[in-house]
Amino acid sequence: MTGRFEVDVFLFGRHRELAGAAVISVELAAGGTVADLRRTLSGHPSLGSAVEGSAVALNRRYEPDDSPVVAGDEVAVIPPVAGG
Amino acid sequence: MTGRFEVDVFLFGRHRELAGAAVISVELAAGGTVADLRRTLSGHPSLGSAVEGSAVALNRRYEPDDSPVVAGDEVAVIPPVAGG
Amino acid sequence: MTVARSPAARSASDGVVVAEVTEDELDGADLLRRMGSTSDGAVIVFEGRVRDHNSGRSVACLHYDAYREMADEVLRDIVREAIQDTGVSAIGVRHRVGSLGPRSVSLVVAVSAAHRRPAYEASAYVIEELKRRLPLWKREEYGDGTSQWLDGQMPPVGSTDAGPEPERRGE
Amino acid sequence: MTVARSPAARSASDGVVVAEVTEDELDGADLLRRMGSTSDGAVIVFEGRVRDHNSGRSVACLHYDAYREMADEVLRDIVREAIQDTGVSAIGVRHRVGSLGPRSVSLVVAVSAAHRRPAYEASAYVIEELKRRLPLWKREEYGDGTSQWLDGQMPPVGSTDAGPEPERRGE
Repeated sequence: MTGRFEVDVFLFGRHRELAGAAVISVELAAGGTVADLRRTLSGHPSLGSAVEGSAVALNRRYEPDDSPVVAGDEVAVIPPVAGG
Repeated sequence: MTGRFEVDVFLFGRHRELAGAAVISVELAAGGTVADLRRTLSGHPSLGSAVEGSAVALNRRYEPDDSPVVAGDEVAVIPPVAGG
Repeated sequence: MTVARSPAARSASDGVVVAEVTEDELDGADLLRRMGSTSDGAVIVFEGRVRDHNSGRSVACLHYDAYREMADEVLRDIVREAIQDTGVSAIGVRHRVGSLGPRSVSLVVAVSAAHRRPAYEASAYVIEELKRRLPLWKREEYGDGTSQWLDGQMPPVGSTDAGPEPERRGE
Repeated sequence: MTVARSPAARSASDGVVVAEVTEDELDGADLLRRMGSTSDGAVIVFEGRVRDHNSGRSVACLHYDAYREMADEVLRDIVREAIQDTGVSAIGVRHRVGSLGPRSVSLVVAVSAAHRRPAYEASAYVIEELKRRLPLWKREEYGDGTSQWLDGQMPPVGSTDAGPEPERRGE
């Protein structure tokens, strides 16, 4: 559980426009969690606080802040959803 | 308000089979009500008690026992309904 | 002396798309396509269909009989109440009569509305009320040639239950 | 270490007629005709349609965007929960993505069941849940060329809300 790794993070809706990208790469420390991911993203120059009011999905499941993120996970930031 | 008059009474469903007719003629006293109509029908040889558990419609509206029946009314005995 | 009779002619703009008992085959898809303006965000179509069994017995067909003249008026009253109470845009309802085999459509209720909740409410209201008030009966016919009229509900009596426009009869 | 991923292949006999996000035009009539066996007495089809105005503003079109891979799985989870909870026979749901003009169908939910009450319940459940959980967003585009993403609901987090088969991720 040492070192750092990169994950691709999918963006959608408003976030995609803010970041000007559909996917961004984020570097996490080994043993990092959803909370660590959020912290890193909140430092993003254009996304910033937009991530706070969003959910995070790992491998297509909504996950709480204490869930671990590991290399190879399918990671997505999900802004408030509006189907129908 | 004297004398007697006849009204045609429409029958449906089970009643029609019991009576073997779609319409029967009933004689009422002037000033007669739905209650009087029921009483007369309950003496019918084949309908009998089947009328008790039924509603009566006058001119296509369900009416309570104290409503008057007058000559020319469209009268129907409505067994429990089962649409759907 | 006697009067009564609910108003016969009504404009199409009151939201009553159709309200009738018919011998014709029913098709919810047809009504679904006809319902809804550009301000309606929700359309619901309910189809009641004949089942091939009931209360554990196999049913060959279902025969529906109605007091046609009154039934059309009752359906129209129910539809107008539903529109008034829920605020939906439009409703269409058709109930079939005659002999219907399994999977035949006996009832179609279609509702369009700006939003979905009133649409569901109106749809359920129309069905509940027609089961209480529509002068219509059904007889189940079985494979062995026997048949029986199904138990029904005693319709509510008196003008308060007869619709939004109670009319006292001449007294 | 990591696992997760809801089961991919499921039999057609589990009652899931269809559960997908699609770019194709939607037609509730098509699903209505496909739903229901001879033991089903009730079929309900709900169509969500694009309205030409919202919150007092005229809407030229609505653009829907989705996290497709996850959305299909979430729809399937919701449908299976609805079938399990209400006992209905079958459900089909389709949500469209892309740019839709007024009166276009954005969502179809079709349910068949032996009786009508569970059918209504399942239909409403699917819609409520997809509004809470489906990773899908909409942007309104106005006549003047401006547009905005609509406010949505924060999806529930954690496996308890994620369906009937919670799967813990590797820890």
